[in-house]
Amino acid sequence: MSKLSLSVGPQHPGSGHMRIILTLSGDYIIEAIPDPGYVHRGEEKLAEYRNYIQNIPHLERPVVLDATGAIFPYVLAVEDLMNIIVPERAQFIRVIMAELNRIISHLYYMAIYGIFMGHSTMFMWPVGDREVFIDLANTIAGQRVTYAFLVPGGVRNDMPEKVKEQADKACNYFEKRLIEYEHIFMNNPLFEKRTKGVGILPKQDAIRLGVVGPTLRASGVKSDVRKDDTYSIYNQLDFEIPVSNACDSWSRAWIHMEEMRQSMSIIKQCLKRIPTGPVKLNLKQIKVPPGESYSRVEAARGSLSYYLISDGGKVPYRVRIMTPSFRNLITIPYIMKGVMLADMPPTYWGIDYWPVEADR
Amino acid sequence: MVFIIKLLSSIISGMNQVFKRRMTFRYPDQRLFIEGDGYKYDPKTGIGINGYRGRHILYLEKCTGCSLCVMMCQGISQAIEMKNLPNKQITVNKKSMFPQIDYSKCVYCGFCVDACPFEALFETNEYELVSYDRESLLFTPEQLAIPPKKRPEPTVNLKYGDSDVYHG
Amino acid sequence: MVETSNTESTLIEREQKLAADLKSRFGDVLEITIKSKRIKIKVKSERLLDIANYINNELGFDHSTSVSGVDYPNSKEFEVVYHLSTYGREDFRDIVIAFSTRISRDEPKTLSLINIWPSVEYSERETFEMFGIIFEGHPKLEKLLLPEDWNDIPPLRKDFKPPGR
Amino acid sequence: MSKIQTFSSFVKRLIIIIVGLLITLTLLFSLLAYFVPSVKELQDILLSSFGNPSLMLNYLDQKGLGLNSLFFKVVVFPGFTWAALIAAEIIWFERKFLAKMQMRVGPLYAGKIAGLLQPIADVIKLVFKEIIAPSSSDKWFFLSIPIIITSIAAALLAVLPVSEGWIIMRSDVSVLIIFALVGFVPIAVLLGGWASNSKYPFIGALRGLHQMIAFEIPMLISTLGVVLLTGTLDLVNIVYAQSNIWFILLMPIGAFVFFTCMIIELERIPFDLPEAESEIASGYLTEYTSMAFGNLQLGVYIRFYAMAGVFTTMFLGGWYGPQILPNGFEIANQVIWFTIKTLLVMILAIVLRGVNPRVRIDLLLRMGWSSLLILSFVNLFLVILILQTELSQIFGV
Repeated sequence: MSKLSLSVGPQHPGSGHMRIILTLSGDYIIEAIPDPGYVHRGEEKLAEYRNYIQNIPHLERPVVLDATGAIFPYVLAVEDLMNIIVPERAQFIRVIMAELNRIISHLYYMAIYGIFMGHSTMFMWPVGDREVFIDLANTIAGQRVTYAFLVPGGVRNDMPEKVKEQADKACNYFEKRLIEYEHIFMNNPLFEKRTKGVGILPKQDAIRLGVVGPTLRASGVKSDVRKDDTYSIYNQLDFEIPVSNACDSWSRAWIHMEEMRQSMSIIKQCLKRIPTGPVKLNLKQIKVPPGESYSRVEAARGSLSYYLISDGGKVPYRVRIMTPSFRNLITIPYIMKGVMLADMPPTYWGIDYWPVEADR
Repeated sequence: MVFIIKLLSSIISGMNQVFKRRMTFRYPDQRLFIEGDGYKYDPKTGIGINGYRGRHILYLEKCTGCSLCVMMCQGISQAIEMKNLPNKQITVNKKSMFPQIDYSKCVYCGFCVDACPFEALFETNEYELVSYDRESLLFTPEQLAIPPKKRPEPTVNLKYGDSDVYHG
Repeated sequence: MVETSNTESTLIEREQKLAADLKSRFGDVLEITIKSKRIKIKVKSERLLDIANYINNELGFDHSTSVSGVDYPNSKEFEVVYHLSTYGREDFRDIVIAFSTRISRDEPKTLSLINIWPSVEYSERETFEMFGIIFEGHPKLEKLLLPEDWNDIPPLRKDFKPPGR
Repeated sequence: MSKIQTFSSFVKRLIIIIVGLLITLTLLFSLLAYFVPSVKELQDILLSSFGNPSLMLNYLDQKGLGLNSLFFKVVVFPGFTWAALIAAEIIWFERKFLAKMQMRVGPLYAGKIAGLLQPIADVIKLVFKEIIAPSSSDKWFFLSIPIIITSIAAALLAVLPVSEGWIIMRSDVSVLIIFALVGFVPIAVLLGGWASNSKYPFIGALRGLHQMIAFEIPMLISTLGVVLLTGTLDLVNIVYAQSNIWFILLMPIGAFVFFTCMIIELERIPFDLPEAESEIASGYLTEYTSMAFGNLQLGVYIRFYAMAGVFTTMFLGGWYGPQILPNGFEIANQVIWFTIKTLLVMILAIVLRGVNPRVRIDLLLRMGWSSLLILSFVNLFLVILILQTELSQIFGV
């Protein structure tokens, strides 16, 4: 069978801003080599020229869909170095914002998953419902997407009272919507036929390759940084980690749906148990003593970690950002083998890969 | 047979949506209502006051020209510079230097508001800053001092029906 | 010597046990600092491979989260830090080992640990192009993120000044 | 030419051109009328028919272009204009209906009520765009494809019995004519893909070929069921045979197979592999621009109307339906019923588009060659069963 080399370029409706070099025999992909780097901005180098506050809007940029998830580990690392304890109410608000961001990012995931399958309704519904949660985040943090809301020492402003009942209305509405999603997307016979058994990542490979996030949990490994390496107040909240042993594209989408339900129950718990009190320590100056710290957080796409080295100066000495998309990038050659060309976009998007976040 | 049942259930759920209200609203005719009057910062307690982070508002009488906001924005997007307004004689501001903000660069992070110790710079909930060229996005201090005009009717915001969401 | 940070001394018996176990086996070549849920191991580069094998097989740290290069121009050294974590061992899931070696800045060469932890493939390539550290044994050590025609010095080194600074 | 600054100067320029054109035309017309007698006669009738239009009508009858002349049937009523109008409004309805299903508004500003004139706005926009044929493509073939595909779609209308009287060409092999025309489309698609000489359209054309060839056989066998039952190949007789029972009640499986094959034939969303945007950048349509693309789209939607019409004539009893208009208007009643049923079939296809993702090529072919084929044979046996036993007398077939 003659081999056809096809480069699914940075400008292709089926892939993000990165290129995958496919060698096809007929319609089947034999080999896929990812070629990232088209949106590399040198975040780590630029972070060495900004002080600890100026870095916050800067480091949120790559993970644009999940801004709280991006900045949470940075803030934890700085607080770990400064040895300060953040007030209780700020911890709760941070968790609420992180879970809201998870739902927003998962909805975007479902939308693009749908349009890559040619299912225009599956694009429109999640994007429409995403507005509900973006509006909620807007009332809390004052911004719609990149909040710059978490700072070392707490959160920037308090949560207005009306968020409680607005969140309840949003969650009740969205629970009903998830059932509709299941009917029209997940249990749609054609959707199942196209995604079940496609893009298999067996469990040993998932562990060996250090995969993170829903892709890992879809391959049967029950690991979530919120439960394993608990940070902030996640140990006081009870929620389950959805796991599926099917290791295929369908289960990755299913995990995202389940996680949205868990996030909503977390938000409800936090809103019930949030204490009163200050939301930020009054740090006149951010003085970070020399040292290094490694902190990681379960962002929407997986475990996002920061390795922060400070030499006591105003600017960090070295910031190493390890994003979930970069760690999932290694699965592309494995899951693309034997997949048909038509299934390349859903399989590629199944591992929730965001090129901007991977290139930093 | 299961194929047909599942197909029917997804058709029904699709058809249900047809009888619900639309989520989108017609922007130029209807505008999104954002309550409150923007993000403020209280330097004494060091905590911000909740609000939408839109176009800034500058209280010229409180501004001392200390350019702390310029230094903060230097590392973020270099959107603020100081501008001399000779005709403005303010007691606290001898050199009468006031910040001007270039909205083609500003990322609305609001850290300049946190950096201002004199509560001279806050943010309003004005988000309609569309222009045909970059130069007109450079807001001089006088422009920043003018509070934004009230958003024209009809304003809509997100409302929850029993099983649908609409902008009413 | 085993240096423990004083604040949470009670919480870190597991880390101390691990450190003691490592100390007993490879006493001379490594230095360990411990924090709650974080262990930093500085290793001399000759015994790099068998310590890595030991950590991977016996201690069960089966994948690496990231490989970072750090540039110390005043002491003329690069530091290559491997962060290791585990999915297999339930009890050690929250511990992250920072496994680092120091190599000289003039001819930066170190052994690639890709056969022990395959998940380091792209991180090592990125550290190679950002610092110029050559990982011997890496099957495909080429540029990953930088454009092909990048002929300047590796950008993440301290002596590379981004334009406008 | 001075650069057109704003929209108003564009409109000013447009008006100048139109007025200039009108003046020259009237001058030319009156000049011609002075010399050529027949044009003079037309001019007199034109002027006098402002009073009563009937003058103009019987002048046209004289000329053989009247209401029930072949010209009128082909061009206006059951022919091209009627189908183009329905196709245009179906495009509008599809966009509006899918928008409502997807929580959004859809076309709104073209035309006063809810964007009704959106298709016309699209056509005007497309007319002003420039037709670009890729340099490496075979120009003549490339530009002839849209015309071929639209003419096939329009040819399908010839045998479609809109009502008892209103049929352009009543032949006793009209079913064969339909399938001959439908069989020609994949070749045009392949030509289109091949002529544009670039990788993605070629893959799209190949897929189109696979898809259409694979699904003509189940479609033929399910129509064979209808033909066996009625014993004729003439669509009008098929409709007459359904006077007391519609065939969809007799052979639901045949109807289901025909409907599925129809959607696959028309490359509608669950099966629109030849122009799958997210994989191969809209397949063989990629290289077409402006009016070539417009023509292609018009052809696709006219074919959609024609195939839905064929489905209604064969399974939903053509123009039969209860008498809703006063008994003076039988023909109008029949036309209304035929159009309502066709529109219902099209709406069902549009709903399927809103609800399903795209199918992969191997699933499609496996479904086609195995399940649909078997179902069509089962349907055939059922029909033979009905024919042999005395069931056929009961249904009066």
